[in-house]
Amino acid sequence: MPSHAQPRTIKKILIANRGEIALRLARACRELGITPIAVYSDADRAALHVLEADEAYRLGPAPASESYLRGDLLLDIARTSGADAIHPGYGFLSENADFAEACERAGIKFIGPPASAMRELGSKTRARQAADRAGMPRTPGSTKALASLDEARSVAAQIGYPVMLKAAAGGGGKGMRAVTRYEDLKSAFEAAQSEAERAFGSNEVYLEKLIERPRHIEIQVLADEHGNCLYLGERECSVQRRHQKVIEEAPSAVVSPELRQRMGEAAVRLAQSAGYTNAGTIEFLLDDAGNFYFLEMNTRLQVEHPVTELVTGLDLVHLQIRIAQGEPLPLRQQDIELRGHAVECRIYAEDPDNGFFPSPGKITRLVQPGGPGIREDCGIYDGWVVPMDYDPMLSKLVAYAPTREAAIARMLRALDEYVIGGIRTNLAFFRRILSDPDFQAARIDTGYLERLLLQPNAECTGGSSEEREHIAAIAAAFFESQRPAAAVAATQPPSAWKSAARAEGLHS
Amino acid sequence: MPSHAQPRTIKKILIANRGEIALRLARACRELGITPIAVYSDADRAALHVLEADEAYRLGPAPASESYLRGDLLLDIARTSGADAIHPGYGFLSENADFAEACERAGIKFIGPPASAMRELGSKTRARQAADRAGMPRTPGSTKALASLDEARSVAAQIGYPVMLKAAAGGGGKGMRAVTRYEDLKSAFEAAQSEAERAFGSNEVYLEKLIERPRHIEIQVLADEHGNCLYLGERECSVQRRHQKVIEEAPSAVVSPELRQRMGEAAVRLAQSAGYTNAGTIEFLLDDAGNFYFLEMNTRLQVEHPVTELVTGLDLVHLQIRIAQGEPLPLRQQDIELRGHAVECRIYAEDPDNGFFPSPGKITRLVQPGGPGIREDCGIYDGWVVPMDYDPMLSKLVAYAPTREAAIARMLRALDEYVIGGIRTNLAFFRRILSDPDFQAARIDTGYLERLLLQPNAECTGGSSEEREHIAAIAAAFFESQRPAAAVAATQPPSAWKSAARAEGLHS
Amino acid sequence: MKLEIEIAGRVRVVDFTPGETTTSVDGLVIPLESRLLRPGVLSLLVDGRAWRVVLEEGASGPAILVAGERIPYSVNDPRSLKTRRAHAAGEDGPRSIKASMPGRVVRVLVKPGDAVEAHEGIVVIEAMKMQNELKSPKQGKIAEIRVKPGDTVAAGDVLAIVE
Amino acid sequence: MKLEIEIAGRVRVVDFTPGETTTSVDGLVIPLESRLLRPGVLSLLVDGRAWRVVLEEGASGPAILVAGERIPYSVNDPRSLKTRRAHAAGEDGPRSIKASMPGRVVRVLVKPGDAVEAHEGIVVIEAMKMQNELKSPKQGKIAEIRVKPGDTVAAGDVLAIVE
Repeated sequence: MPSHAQPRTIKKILIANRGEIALRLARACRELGITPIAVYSDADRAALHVLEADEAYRLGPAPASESYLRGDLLLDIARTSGADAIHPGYGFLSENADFAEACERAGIKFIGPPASAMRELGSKTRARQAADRAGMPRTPGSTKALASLDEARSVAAQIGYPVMLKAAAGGGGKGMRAVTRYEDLKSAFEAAQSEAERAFGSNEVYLEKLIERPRHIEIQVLADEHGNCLYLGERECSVQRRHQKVIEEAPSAVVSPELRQRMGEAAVRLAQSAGYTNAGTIEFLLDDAGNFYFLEMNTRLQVEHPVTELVTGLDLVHLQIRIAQGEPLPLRQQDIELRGHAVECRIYAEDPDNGFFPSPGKITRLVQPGGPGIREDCGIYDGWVVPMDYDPMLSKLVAYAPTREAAIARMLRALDEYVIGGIRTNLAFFRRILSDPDFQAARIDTGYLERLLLQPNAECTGGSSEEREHIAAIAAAFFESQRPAAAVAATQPPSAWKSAARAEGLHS
Repeated sequence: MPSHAQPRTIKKILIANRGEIALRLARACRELGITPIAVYSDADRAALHVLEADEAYRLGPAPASESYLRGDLLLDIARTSGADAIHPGYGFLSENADFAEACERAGIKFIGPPASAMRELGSKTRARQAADRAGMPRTPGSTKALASLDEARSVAAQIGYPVMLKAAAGGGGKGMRAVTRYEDLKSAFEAAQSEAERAFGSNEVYLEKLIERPRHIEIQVLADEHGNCLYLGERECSVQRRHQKVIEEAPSAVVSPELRQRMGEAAVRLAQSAGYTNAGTIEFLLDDAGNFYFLEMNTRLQVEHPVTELVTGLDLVHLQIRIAQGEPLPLRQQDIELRGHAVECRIYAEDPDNGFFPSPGKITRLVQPGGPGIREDCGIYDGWVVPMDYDPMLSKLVAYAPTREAAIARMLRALDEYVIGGIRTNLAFFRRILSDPDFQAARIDTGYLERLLLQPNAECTGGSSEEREHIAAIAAAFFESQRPAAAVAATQPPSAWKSAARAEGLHS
Repeated sequence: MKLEIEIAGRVRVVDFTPGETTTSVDGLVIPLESRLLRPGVLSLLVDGRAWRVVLEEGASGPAILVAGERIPYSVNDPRSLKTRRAHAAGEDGPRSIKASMPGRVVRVLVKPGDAVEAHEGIVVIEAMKMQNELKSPKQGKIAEIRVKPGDTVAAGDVLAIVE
Repeated sequence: MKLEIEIAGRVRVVDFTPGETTTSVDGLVIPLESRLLRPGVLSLLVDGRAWRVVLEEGASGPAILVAGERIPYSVNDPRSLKTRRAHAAGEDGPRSIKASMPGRVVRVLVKPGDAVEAHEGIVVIEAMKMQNELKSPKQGKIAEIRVKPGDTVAAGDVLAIVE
């Protein structure tokens, strides 16, 4: 890509995102002497990414379609505020090739791959064709949208059941259907098509062999505009619920240096074949025989990039910005060394005791962990009202230690310190996973978490359940005795006490 | 030391300290599945190290002499609570050989070196003799207490002025006097003796050649009870005020791999010659010709150990506990690799605008930094009343990045995020140092900071001074307009407004 | 002051007097040191063990956060306990359908007067890109619908009444 | 509402009305968006630039923490400004010696009735292992000593009066 490679100096970056990633990007800008510009919807005026920004501009009403997805407004703000570049973060417009193109047309550097590479690798079917050209193993199956049910049947017969139907434009588990036998294919094909149409505006689906109990392993790549491309080792993201990653780690407990090199070199080949630049991730499935299969490419920074940063000692966002400035990568492949182990938990506003239902609302208490080996990329603060309009991710808590065992112990320690009051979160759910012997032994695959959720919830928090209830009873008595009405009641005749207790304590 | 090397399992550790280090030690315990036991004086009942403890016991009244220095009470609590070991942290009883001995007599493992090694290396004069035996360079001068002024004069004549008088039992800059000419030696000798007597109960002083503009470079060592001893690279602690470290970093910008190896091997020889075990630090002066001179040994964990942890990827407290359990070191010297750069700022409750006077009191606001590469070992929280009875250190803020330049930029970013309200702190002072071109170019020595303080304070915070005052004026108007009295006043006749303004705002 | 604290269906009688160095739970005396750190955040030293507990008050009643667990409780008035229980157990009266979390109403599936089955969907609420169907707690007739699509609701808001 | 804010010896007239989208400083109109995050913590967007400011109130008067700097201010009543300044400049009346920080009194160096020089030490306070000698602001006579060794004092407490 020599045409892209003119050095340019970036002085101001508009961050076209919100929450923890917007703050993380702003921090990187400030560390590089670049002015970060924040944008916000009406629901986010008091969000942490706005409070920590240098400049901040309103986009529009709360719905993402009227704010964070409004490429036109973002470009207007970039122009009027004098931004040289836009960083899209993840989600929202980060994989929108039209937006990337509009940025370049406006003379504003889009910090990510060129639109052409995004189009080439963003469609799952086109990416499968690219994988074939790059000589990268992929799951058996079609590399084009299925034209008809008959074609689906013939591909399935060829590769053998069980198979997986997937939306070509897919993501987040939508438009996906596992099919174990011929008889179920028709209804699954139709359901997947209509779900894909609804979710992505395209009913293209394709079919691939279903890998049993696979691990999700992904390779981080970084490519500059001078033809250099590196792989930064793998991340294991097998702990998923409904195809959404819950815990990520680096390195994977089962990837050998030799396998890492093979997967890494395949990933680099794919990226280079499509003229890819900047940060990207190639996702693979790994079966229990150690075979890996290309799954898809994410043409942006990933949520879970911190675990790679901790084990490589690098800062991916710094490098993204330097690449976008036209600089050559300051490292060679042999400089990349993995040291230690990192685990990330995605802290969500959701209620694991109530079907993981989202729990927006006001954060009334916040005690955050710290100390050795703990990194938190966080988008919340005490008093912040988590809006109901966006993704429920509050924070990414990351633990780093010399070994996987120590990193898990450290994360459990940090989770014990963490208190989020006012809304429900999945903090206790992480304690459960991290205490599970299968997780601790790295006996995980993409179905692991759903299986764990079918088991009864064993003890995994500090002290016994009985002991905690005992303490809770004493604490409750303390707080109730502090209530003005109760305090009065204690010195009043019984009837008054009775009504005070009713008024104050009897929520049923 | 084969007699020490029986493996023992530690299940409960009494942490004989307070504040950030007590919390840091408790975190390590919890990560290793060990129960940490906290102790507290009456001033510390609500201190963070107590809130985060598993068990907590009262020691006594606020003064350290009646609480944290009461070895007898600590041993009582250790016995009744069933502790197998005591970790002394730094300060207080950490370098008290009698206490270490009392622990061992009580069958409670003291996590530190044996009392004999502590005695051998804790006295500065005896340590100088040990350095000679270990073939380690030291500053020219006496290796025994000076018996008389005449002896002082003769040693000074021999090594040449300028010279430094130091207390043999010294620490923290007490009992130290620089002498540049014969005529001043008498009064300096007497002053140093009487100051040493007052501070340490011993008037022993010795004399050494004063090294001009030295850097303070120290080597971290770790020794197990099986005769293995490693050096973990150096820390540079040249940024000092009144002989107290203010900023520490690892590695030093001026220590080459070859020099590191020479200093490290000398440090290991000294530790081994005294039968040293566990973590320790050998302090050196480094002159501008690259010669290093043994200064003293700290026979305990240091305040600044986190910078070494970040560049080596190790956890020193975990390793201390494993050594105390009789385990052999799990690493060899060739496994120790330094990666990246770490900088630590010691956040103090003190007022740089008022002679660095201590500023205890209630913390009314607290916004702590986070995100990539930031570690905070902290002993405070929003609402905590910092007691007036102890050391003013609130927190250690550490930034890690691939290069020194990036680590400094990251620290500046974190300092910008940090807000501590209610008490004065040295946060802004760090911004000044880290923005100084000499610091950024690593042109530092132990006199650097005192020289910087003589210069006028240039701009180093966000925006211009004028701009910040402008914003402060608007903010002040906002807050004043919110005051109930002022709000009323605004709608009242002038005379009422006048008196309201007097009552509310006119502090002069 | 004696208080009956009900947790997980079990009532404990706690005798707690602010400032005292002991408490008793179901008659058992326990050494206690309590320190309120700020409103709703309490440090307890119970028999040497240290606990930090947080009070949470919400639409679904008060709860204590302790050691990573959220433990809802209620304070019982001993004299009215039995009657309350008897009352709560009855399925006869009108029952309200409450929002289990804040969100936006996206669909109302019934109208006043409709006959509904137990567990039949009544209102669909959306928050953070997920939809939740709130169901009727019993068989009966919709007496009232209090929301319409587009409304924002808080946790605990009554959405409809079934009788 | 017009307020005169004095910062670093310079008075600025700020016209601030809560809820308005502009403010004016010394007559210059500026676009403004203000949001109080919690008591004493304010987010300001002034002409696109984002600032988080914190109000601090203490014995030595209010101050604003902004961008890592602590900026003390006072609110002036325009009509009394000149008189106040004239008064403050006067050295004639009795002057109090106040504790500059919390601490414990370790020594009192004078007694009532003693004649003292300007800058002569009056009381020694200790905090966090450091001692601070508080000095007389002027030449005069000790009218009153309000503390004794061992007393705990807060910042701003009057320790002695010199007249």
